[in-house]
Amino acid sequence: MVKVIFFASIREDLGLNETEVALDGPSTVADLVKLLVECHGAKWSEALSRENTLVAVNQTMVDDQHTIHAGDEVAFFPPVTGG
Amino acid sequence: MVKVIFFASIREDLGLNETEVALDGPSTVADLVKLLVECHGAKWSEALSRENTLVAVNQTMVDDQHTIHAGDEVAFFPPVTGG
Amino acid sequence: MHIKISVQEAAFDVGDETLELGRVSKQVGAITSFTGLVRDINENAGVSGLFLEHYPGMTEKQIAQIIAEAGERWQVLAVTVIHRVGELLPSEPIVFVGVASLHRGDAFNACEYIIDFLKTRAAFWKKEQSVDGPRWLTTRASDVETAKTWRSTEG
Amino acid sequence: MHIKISVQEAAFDVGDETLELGRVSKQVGAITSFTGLVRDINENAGVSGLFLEHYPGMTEKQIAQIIAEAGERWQVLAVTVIHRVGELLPSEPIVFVGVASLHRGDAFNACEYIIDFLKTRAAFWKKEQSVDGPRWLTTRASDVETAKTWRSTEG
Repeated sequence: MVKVIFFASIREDLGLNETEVALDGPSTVADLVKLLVECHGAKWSEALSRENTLVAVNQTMVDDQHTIHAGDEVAFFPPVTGG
Repeated sequence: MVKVIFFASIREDLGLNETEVALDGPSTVADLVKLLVECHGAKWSEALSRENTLVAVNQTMVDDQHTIHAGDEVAFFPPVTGG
Repeated sequence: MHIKISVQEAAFDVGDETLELGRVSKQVGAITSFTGLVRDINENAGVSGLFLEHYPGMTEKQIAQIIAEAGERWQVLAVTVIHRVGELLPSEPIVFVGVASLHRGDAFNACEYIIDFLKTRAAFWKKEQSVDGPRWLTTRASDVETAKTWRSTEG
Repeated sequence: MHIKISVQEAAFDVGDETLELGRVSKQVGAITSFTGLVRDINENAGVSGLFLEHYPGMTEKQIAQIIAEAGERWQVLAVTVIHRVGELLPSEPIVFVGVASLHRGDAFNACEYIIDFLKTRAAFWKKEQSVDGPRWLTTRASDVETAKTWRSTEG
């Protein structure tokens, strides 16, 4: 299982803080997004496919070709605006 | 009359916070230093003639060719070391 | 290097934090600090408040990484970064970056470096409450450009 | 621009001064500050204290002039400069320069400019009490060089 969490505008757009996903074999971030969009439809496609949506795996920023393993924590969020 | 004041190491070297000087006619800072040295001797010559001794007239930095007028406040001090 | 990182809802006291930075070593000669306040002029909207969200765990790691980078570039004795989250009102302090060093040049550079990258690399998100309703803020282009200028000074 | 200049024997509170700078206008988004402490490493002597002397009247005018120059170069909403005089102990805060601005870049630049010139142009003199006896300090060559770099950035 992989824990998937959402922040800020993406969390609000999906109406969801976090979810769990069962992955079959080796998967990239892109594979995970594809799976989530297949399950949940257009709203998820829009939120997770935005050009500026960022992804972190185990709290480290990655690109969509990064490989995800069971037990990983995957986070999706918009560009940061702190300070 | 001109008020002459001293700060920091110059004040300590002369053992004096301030003094008054009567100037005859138009005088420059250099004239004032010459007069003070004539009156007070070697210790004053050393303190007021140091290469890095600074002079302010009426609280504005000047060079030794600046003309002094009656009522002016003339200050001698070493380079500043604040902050 | 002494490092203190806190992401918190509570207000902070700039005086206490500055004194604490001064106490880490007798060698401290200079303390610089940046305090950011909630402004009411973002995008010209009348802002009535902000909601700040972060990614617990990741945010702190990112700040620690930025501090470590500053510590490699300049001689730094101590750094404190405090960032508030939750509901904030206009003019409330939102972020504090304090740097203690032997010399002021190092302290100024490290302080500015840390706040510049905190704004572009640490996982915080601001939601603005304004007369036009709630709105998630987008990254300022000027902040991205400011951060890039540090990259160009890398040796 | 709000300007506060104080030469005083009493200690100051960095927190109070920072809050005051934040209150001058709703536009304040950034407050930078420099706090200088008495160090024990000047010329490697074991410093047991400092005596600070100034030229009442002239010192304040010089500081006002430096602040005015900073205000011409950068967008500044408020500046506070506090410099202590009299007897001071190691690690005691000796000087505070605080700048409030809309944006942090202006606040950092103005704050650094003011402290750099305060060290080379304002009428303060430090006498060090060390294990070697009392000694008037001389101007640091590094401070003179630092101040010169601002001249070279004049446009």
